[in-house]
Amino acid sequence: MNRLQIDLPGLSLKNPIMPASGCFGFGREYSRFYDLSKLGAIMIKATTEMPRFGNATPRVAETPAGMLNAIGLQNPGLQKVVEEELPFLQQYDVPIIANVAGSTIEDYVEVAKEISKVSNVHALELNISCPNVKEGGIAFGTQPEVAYAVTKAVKDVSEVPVYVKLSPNVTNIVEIAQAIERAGADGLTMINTLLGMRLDLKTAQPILANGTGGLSGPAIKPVAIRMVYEVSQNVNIPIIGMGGVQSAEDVLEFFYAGASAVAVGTANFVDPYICPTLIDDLPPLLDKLGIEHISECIGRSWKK
Amino acid sequence: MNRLQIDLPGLSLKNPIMPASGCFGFGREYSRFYDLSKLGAIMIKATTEMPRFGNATPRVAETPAGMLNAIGLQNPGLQKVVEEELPFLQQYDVPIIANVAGSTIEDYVEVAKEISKVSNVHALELNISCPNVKEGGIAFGTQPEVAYAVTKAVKDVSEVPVYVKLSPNVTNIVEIAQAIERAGADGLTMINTLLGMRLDLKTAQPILANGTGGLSGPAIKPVAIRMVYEVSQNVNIPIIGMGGVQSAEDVLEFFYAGASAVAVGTANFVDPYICPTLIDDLPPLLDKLGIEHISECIGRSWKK
Amino acid sequence: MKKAYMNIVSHEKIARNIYEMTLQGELVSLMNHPGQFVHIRVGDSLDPILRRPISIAKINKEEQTFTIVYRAEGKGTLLLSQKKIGDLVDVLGPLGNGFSINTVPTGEKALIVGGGIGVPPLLELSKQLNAVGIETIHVLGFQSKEDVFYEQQFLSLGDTYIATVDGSYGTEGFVTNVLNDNPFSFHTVFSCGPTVMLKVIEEKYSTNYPVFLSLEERMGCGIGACFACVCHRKDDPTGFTYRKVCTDGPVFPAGEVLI
Amino acid sequence: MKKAYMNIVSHEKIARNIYEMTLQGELVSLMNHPGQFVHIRVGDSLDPILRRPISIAKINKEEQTFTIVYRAEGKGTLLLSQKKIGDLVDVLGPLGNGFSINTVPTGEKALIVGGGIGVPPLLELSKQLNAVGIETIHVLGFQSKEDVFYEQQFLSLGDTYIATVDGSYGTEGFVTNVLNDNPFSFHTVFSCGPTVMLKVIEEKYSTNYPVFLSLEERMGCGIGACFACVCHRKDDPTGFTYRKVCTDGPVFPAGEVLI
Ligand SMILES: Cc1cc2nc3c(=O)[nH]c(=O)nc-3n(C[C@H](O)[C@H](O)[C@H](O)COP(=O)(O)OP(=O)(O)OC[C@H]3O[C@@H](n4cnc5c(N)ncnc54)[C@H](O)[C@@H]3O)c2cc1C
Ligand SMILES: Cc1cc2nc3c(=O)[nH]c(=O)nc-3n(C[C@H](O)[C@H](O)[C@H](O)COP(=O)(O)OP(=O)(O)OC[C@H]3O[C@@H](n4cnc5c(N)ncnc54)[C@H](O)[C@@H]3O)c2cc1C
Ligand SMILES: Cc1cc2nc3c(=O)[nH]c(=O)nc-3n(C[C@H](O)[C@H](O)[C@H](O)COP(=O)(O)O)c2cc1C
Ligand SMILES: Cc1cc2nc3c(=O)[nH]c(=O)nc-3n(C[C@H](O)[C@H](O)[C@H](O)COP(=O)(O)O)c2cc1C
Ligand code: FES
Ligand code: FES
Repeated sequence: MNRLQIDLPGLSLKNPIMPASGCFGFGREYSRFYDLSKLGAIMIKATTEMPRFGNATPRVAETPAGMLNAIGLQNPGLQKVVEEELPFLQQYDVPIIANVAGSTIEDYVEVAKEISKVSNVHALELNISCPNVKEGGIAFGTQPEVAYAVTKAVKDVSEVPVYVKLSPNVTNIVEIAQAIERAGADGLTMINTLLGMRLDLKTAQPILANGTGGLSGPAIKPVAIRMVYEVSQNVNIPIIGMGGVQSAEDVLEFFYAGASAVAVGTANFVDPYICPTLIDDLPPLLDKLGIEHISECIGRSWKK
Repeated sequence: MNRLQIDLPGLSLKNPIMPASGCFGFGREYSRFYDLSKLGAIMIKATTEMPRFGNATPRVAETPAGMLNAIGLQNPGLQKVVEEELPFLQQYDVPIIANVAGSTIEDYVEVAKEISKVSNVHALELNISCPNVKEGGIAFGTQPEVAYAVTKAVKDVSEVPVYVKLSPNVTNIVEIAQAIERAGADGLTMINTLLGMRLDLKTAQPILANGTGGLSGPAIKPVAIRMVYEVSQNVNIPIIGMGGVQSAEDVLEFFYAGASAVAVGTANFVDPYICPTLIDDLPPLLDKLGIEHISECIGRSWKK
Repeated sequence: MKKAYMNIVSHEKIARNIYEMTLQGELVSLMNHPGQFVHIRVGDSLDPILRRPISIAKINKEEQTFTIVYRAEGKGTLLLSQKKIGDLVDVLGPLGNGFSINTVPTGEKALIVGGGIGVPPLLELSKQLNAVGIETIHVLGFQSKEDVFYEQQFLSLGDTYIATVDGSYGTEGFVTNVLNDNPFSFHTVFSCGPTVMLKVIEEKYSTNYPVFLSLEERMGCGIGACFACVCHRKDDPTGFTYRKVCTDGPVFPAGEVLI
Repeated sequence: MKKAYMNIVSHEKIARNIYEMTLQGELVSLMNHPGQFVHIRVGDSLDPILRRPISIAKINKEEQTFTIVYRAEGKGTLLLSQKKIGDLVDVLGPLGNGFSINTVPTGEKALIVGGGIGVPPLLELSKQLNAVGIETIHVLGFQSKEDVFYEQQFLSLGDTYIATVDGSYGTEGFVTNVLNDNPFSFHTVFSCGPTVMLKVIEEKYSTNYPVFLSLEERMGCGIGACFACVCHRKDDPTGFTYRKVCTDGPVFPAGEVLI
């Protein structure tokens, strides 16, 4: 028995650890550090229909126990991702979750339709929560009706299960999660970054050229845990949790809250080996806690 | 000229530094460390009509660069605050901002009416953003109409200017701030804590007895700065900024974002002398940056 | 009560995961009562951010030193355990009320019951009691042989009984096993340790003896301002009266607060 | 490219706020090109969380050491400056492309222009150029006399001119003052320093000489995965083609990217 095996819609995960979208590019760079087949899955960088340059630099700033980013969905565009990036990843025995973004519902539909046809793409992650683009992104993720509409439109065309990535910058995340569930989503991924800002002491201007950016890293973990805890008790679709994970203990905390798998973002920048390290650290931690299979941890904080 | 002097509705502040509500009790404890007359003002612990015990313990948990609290508005009640706590503070030359809380609009009105009559209470701070109580609190601060109603009701009875404390747990903080401004508020204070949670590795249960708690400390500063930046450009009433302040540089960052004064919460627990230290550190920092008067810094990130 | 950077003059491991650290500085002149604690900042970084409450285990006025004993387990205490002699530590204290040694009439005996990391403050207590001529009996519980510390120091002050849960040293079981097996005679009971232990001590002795218990609670400020550490009064278990562990305690007479 | 804990074998202040640190470990076997950098974790804490990119200033294969020179100014570099000999440092590297010394034909001269904290990588560059018989001229700019470092080391490799903004040492003004006053002859230009300086160098020389510039950009991963450090290509200033400073750079031939 593989005590880390988790099965989710479209995804047979040999372990529940995967790099989060935007923090792992399309895998090439990290493949120089370790064998990507070790990973449970890979969430690739957001893909839009057309190539995008993203925002001006500086695009990152440091904050206490966290960082701000305003990359702005830079990516080579659908065609190049399908023709160059995904084929590169074929050599690894690892399911790909394609992060899909756009400025209009049509954009999402277009990308979803094409990218879901690629054989190693086992699921989509609809990015309706990017705080760093002027159009689309977060605007789709903060209103239940809009979130419903884009999810439904994508579900209609996708050849693989659809996960929707939630924004934490909302008053009532349960309401949005439920709308997305009603629209037919197969799962949720959460959380994307919190909107934040840093100003330079000397110039008084924002450090990020974009002004605001998305806050990630350990600083946001308590917010992520709270949201996974709330949402998991109010939907019947699985959740891939993320936000500040950097240790096997953090992984279990997300499981306890109600996640069925965990994505790792910022921690990849701190330690390029973090994902395989977490995978290796989990079994001894389960031993220490007397847990047979990691799936027993899902929702343990609220399950009777 | 006092280069730290700031004048706000009801408040003539000899400097813009004040302890945040709930992090300084009613001043007695810190008066053993330094002369409270040094402070710009004091925001006292939330006061409700009746005494409250608050939540079960544990009420605090630590998080990366921050902490969670779920005190639950414990306080001795209006009568005792008026008869025992505020008189104690009379001996100091410092304006008091009374933090007012309740479960119904009537509660707020009742407390506001009475407490605003006390001579050293120079302003009220309406706490419509406490995440740690079942009724009232945050529920008033997440919907523009409700925030409007409670603000208006309190404005009608208060003998001193009314500041309203905003919750960061909302999709659109500008909308709420504007509703509060329309209701006649004299100023805003922001931000209260972000809703968060921590789970225990061994038991899988929340560390806080209350389950969730409010996240404060440096971890939330980027979120606070972003919100002050957004709100200050869209209202015409002054803002007292807070969230993770722990250095004179942080104070200026809040000013640049648009605050006219700054409150210090969690940092009091780290260093009981933090407020006088910040007050002493500001003039040399202004010198270093070539700034004559701290008021020049207000909104410098966005003012032309 | 003050905040000061104090100098580490000794620091060693004295049992499994248990460290003893001695700090020097003027702050010691304010330290008087056994059972008081200090609130320690383990580093300058924002992570961890909160101070750690640790009891005063020994006070040496002449050398201006005091000693703490702590278990290195979580993030903060693990960082503390890495500090070296000569390093400075940010200490806020002394905090809390401490044990009152005057409650034991001259010529009477005191029973001192400690469990695990609750043992350290009882050493200074025992010393001060003995210094005013009060005999002390010590019953100390630990998990296992590797966890036992300060046995010799207590022995030099009075009869000392050790219990270990796994029986690898002393009596097998809990401090209650020792207490049930031995017909000690004493006037007052002082105890510090896990809450379950304190409850048992309270039940067992509080009807017939004065009993003083030192409680633990998660803290914010440590000085009475944040309301993190409150507990209900026993005579008002659901009301709004309260006691703060950090300032009204950590030591309470049995029956005062709900534990 | 690897991640390793390396041992500090020397660490000293060599100018105002400027520290030189030498680290030892196997990672050095991978270091070859001047202008490459390492990504350093200044501590184990989550604050600060990101690594700091710092250029390799000297490589010593025999002793398995390499040297960095950095300005202690912000949170991370100040923490780094507190490290002691014998401490371990978490180093990721070597990263980036580095300067290519093959671009200078044998017998030709290279002009090396550095500003402030851009000076360190140019030392290893100059060494490697001289090692293959290429003469180097060094023009180095600093704020003030107290900020000057490595003058002797560059002097031992070739003619070295210093400019200080306040005129307290060498030529008053910027490196351009030196460059305008002296009719140097050379084949290729290498430069590292503040962006304004790089722009001037590019404008002044890129039409007539091969020019290589080392850029700085705020980084996340340092290895090409996060898209934090991209810049536009000069031939597509508003399009979506790009170069990453961390992997395509930090060294670019003048004209390749928009600076
Ligand atoms: C009055 C008092 C006296 C104490 N005296 C001692 C002593 O002499 N020796 C000793 O080893 N321990 C003592 N403790 C317990 C000690 O404070 C905790 O073990 C310590 O704070 C844990 O910190 P950490 O960094 O290991 O754990 P972490 O898990 O990193 O702690 C996270 C947070 O929880 C708090 N916390 C965790 N456990 C406890 C606890 N049991 N009690 C209070 N807060 C806790 C921490 O202070 C911190 O804020 C005392 C506690 C109190 C209240
Ligand atoms: C390829 C490269 C090589 C470098 N080589 C050197 C060198 O040899 N010596 C040296 O002193 N400096 C060098 N720098 C600059 C150095 O990285 C920054 O000075 C340093 O990161 C600042 O960190 P801090 O802790 O002092 O500042 P903080 O203000 O704490 O930094 C906050 C964040 O901003 C980033 N940051 C701040 N300033 C810069 C900057 N100028 N460039 C990139 N990131 C920055 C930090 O890395 C960190 O993520 C180099 C930068 C790059 C990109
Ligand atoms: C540099 C950077 C780029 C990101 N890009 C994307 C993206 O393209 N699409 C997306 O859905 N999320 C993106 N994210 C958000 C992460 O996937 C993740 O949700 C967030 O960072 C929280 O996890 P962490 O705290 O582990 O980083 C990005 C985050 C970072 C730090
Ligand atoms: C222990 C604690 C108790 C608090 N109690 C109150 C309160 O009673 N009323 C209130 O408006 N805010 C309360 N707050 C919120 C603070 O006033 C402040 O808005 C918040 O902590 C952010 O500032 P900081 O990061 O500097 O702590 C409390 C915060 C803490 C940490
Ligand atoms: S810890 Fe703050 S009141 Fe006791
Ligand atoms: S720093 Fe991440 S791509 Fe260059």
